[in-house]
Amino acid sequence: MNSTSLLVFDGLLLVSIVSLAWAALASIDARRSVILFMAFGLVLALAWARLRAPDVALAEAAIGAGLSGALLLAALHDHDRTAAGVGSSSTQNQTSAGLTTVIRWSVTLLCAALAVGLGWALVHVFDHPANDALARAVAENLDLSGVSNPVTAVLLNFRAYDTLLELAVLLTAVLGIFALGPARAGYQPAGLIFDGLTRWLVPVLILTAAYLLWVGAHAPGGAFQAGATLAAAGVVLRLAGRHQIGLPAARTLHIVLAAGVGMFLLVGFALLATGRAFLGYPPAWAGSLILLIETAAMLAIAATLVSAFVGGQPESVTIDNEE
Amino acid sequence: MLTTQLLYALSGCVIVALGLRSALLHSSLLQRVLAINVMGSGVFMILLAVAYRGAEVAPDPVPHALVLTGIVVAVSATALALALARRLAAEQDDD
Amino acid sequence: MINALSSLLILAGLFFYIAGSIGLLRLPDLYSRLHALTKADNLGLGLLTAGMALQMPNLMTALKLVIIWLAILVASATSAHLIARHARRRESRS
Amino acid sequence: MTDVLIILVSLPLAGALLCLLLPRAATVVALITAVITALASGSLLYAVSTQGTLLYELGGWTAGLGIALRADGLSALLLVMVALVILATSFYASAYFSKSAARAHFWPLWLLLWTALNALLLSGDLFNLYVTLELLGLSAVALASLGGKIAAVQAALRYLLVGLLGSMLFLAGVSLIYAGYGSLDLAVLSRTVEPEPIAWLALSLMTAGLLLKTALFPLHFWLPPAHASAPAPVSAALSALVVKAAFYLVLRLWMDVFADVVTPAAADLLAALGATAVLWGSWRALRAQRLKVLAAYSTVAQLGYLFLFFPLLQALPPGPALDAATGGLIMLALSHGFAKAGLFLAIGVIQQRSGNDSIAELDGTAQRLPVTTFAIALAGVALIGLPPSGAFLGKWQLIAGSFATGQWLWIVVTVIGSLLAAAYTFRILGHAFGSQLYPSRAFAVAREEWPALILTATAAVVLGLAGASVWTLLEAGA
Repeated sequence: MNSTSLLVFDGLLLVSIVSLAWAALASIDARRSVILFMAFGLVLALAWARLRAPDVALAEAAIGAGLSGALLLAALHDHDRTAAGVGSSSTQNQTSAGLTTVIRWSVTLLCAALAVGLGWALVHVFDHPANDALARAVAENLDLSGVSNPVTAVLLNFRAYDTLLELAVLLTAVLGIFALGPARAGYQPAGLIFDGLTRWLVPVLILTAAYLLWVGAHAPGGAFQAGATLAAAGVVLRLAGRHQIGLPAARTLHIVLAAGVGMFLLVGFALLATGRAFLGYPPAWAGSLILLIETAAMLAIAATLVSAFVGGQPESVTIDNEE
Repeated sequence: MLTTQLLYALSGCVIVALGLRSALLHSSLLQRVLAINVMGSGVFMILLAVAYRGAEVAPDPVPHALVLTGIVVAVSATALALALARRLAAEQDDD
Repeated sequence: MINALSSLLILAGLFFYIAGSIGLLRLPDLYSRLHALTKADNLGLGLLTAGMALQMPNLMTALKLVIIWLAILVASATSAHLIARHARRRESRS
Repeated sequence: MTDVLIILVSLPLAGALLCLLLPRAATVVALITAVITALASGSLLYAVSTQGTLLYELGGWTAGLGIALRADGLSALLLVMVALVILATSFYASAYFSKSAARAHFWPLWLLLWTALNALLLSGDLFNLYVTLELLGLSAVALASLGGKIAAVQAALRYLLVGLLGSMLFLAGVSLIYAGYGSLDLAVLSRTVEPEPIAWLALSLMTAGLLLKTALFPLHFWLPPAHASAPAPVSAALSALVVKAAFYLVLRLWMDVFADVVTPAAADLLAALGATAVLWGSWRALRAQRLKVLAAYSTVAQLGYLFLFFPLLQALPPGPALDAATGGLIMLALSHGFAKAGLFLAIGVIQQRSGNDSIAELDGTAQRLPVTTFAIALAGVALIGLPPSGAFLGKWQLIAGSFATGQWLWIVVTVIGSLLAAAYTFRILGHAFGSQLYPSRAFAVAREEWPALILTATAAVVLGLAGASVWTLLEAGA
């Protein structure tokens, strides 16, 4: 692939990405912008693969396009049923037409100036060779990290603290959703053909999730991509009209939701007790500890994303506090 | 190699500007949630362009981990925003 | 020889993609557009996958491509069915 | 013993999980976690005062590769303030939520908010700060929407969107820094950052994002509705702690990491915005009809004071004058934290006892709720900056610093701001001491009223008298 044809490919890809982004944001009809946004996510996954980031491409396709799209489409589903709809949340202030065009132009100019500034600063940065200090440090310490895939090593070992807080962010989001009220009404049971697809697709998705989790140690994959695939299986079951979708009852659902952060803390405290640094896995045990944490994280991520799609506690289940 | 890295970084800047413009201008909630997600994708493109070291050389894994974390954080924020919107729509229906 | 065959297959696949897209733009009602899209794109994808499979380093990766094609085949057939059923129901109701 | 640094983050997180798994015992578990974490913060403060800045490398990796937690005098003091405010507010919340169904939802989110605050104050890594900012934003929004009414949900939604926009701008700045300098660790960056276009642009992006989260004057529109409609303990945490954590980040970036990138003009711009915030916030507080709206606008004003310090810190050469001014800034931040939290808790008591918090219907409150009215008065003392309070020492240093650097405008603004603060405080007290025709008997609910009293007393008296220790701690931690 000589460089010119590669350049043409990049040009086409980037033009389609930017135009998809523009179309998604500029279209008035909510349904159109959501569909265009999902297309934008998928083409973006292609761009990440082009930039030699397969882990990120998997996550972008599964979470960025797939699950975000499912959440947005579910929001549209409510939008059609409720009169108020997801339309304008802030009150329409009756500024005169002249003023809105002035605001519109000044914001556009501001953003254009930001783009030019960012571009100019980045051109300035790319003049001198890239600073590889961190990349070299990761490469040198890779064999100590217990996994051979550098991205998983950074996520689960060198910067494991980031991933711990990120799982806490997921937990906060789902607790916020539960606090907001009961779940959405379920979908009506699936017809013959969709039921056939579900009966075949869901086991394959679960198998793929397990494979992604296992392969994450030495090839692109890992807890996030596996969790998203498992969540996709839950979403398909939910769309097929099965209300319980394999989500356990309230108490065990909370345990699964808290599993990711919980396992991280257990390992961290255990290592602290044995005098090592928090999340400083002993090199001999690192691989298995990472797999243990990733399994719990996968389950937590899948349960969180499906609960977000369901929109609350599954109906048959409510928190049993005695009020 | 430099042109690929620069090409992706510059289009990342354009996407960030697009997202910011739409987030500031549009008042409908769905468009603002999409705008913030698009802006995030723009920043991720800049990060991955910075990590790119050419077709043969392995890229820098640290920005990849950052972008992975960013994607998961973005989807959890989107989920909470849509849940709030649903509750708001339900409340406005009752009265 | 392999390269010639796979580029031929890929070009044929592209042709069907373009046909499907033109069908989407030109055909009048939902059902015929659905028909054109599902058929043309799936065939196009089959040819594309076959062309790509020839380029793959080993049999396993080629098989993975074929699995991807089968999954998309089933998924697009089901979604086409669902869209058509939904449209049919809405027509009978209105 | 630097393990205390990670204990301060992982303990509230573990407490949040326990509260989630044991909904019926959530209150007891949360209070126990609160006490232990407060003790841990105290021991951290002691450790910093004896050993100076503490460093904890997570996972045992060197700071560049892994993430480092850092605690110097500034973050240790703010950590202790956060711990004490949350401890007192937790006792109040245990009474406030005892009857409502939201109890099982409140405690896990409350401890997650605390985790985010501690993680942000201790983190020494730029991308980790982005993740803590998101955790802080999401938990604050989830808590603010617990109010359940339309106003609460709508305000929480706008707060979330503004917060996400702020975090995205911050992330853009972080990516520029990584592109330019190839590192994310604050210590490494403070050595390698030079005044060049990439640094200016990254700093302005990050600052824009953080100013959105600190609600500095032009970007404060989301704060009053969000803080006024949230439940009382939540608005106490939002006003006293959450906006202050974002301010701490601006201070850390401007004065520590990007110290030589910051230009006097930029510092003056921040101070100008701060000055307008002081005047505009105090004026709107004076005209507010509801107590909570008054307290929310007072937060906008008080944060304005903190930004007035920037040109002073930038202009003063390193030496006793600079340390005095930094100490004044911290003292003002601490005293506002305690006073505002206490004020919101007192307002919560009034709202629960009399059904609403409109200022016009406050007559007789002094007779019915003497302890709460006394707490509001003490909070007023700290907000105005009268002598025994920590705010007095802070404003004194602000005025002294302005004299030293010859920047007169800030003195005028401080004086007018204090007068306006006095006006809106006495407006509340005037109504509260209005005599009611049939004075009902005074009744005191210890668990609800004492937390507010202790917090405002700390701000108004303890901080003022024990002020010197703050300065010694800052030098020790520097």
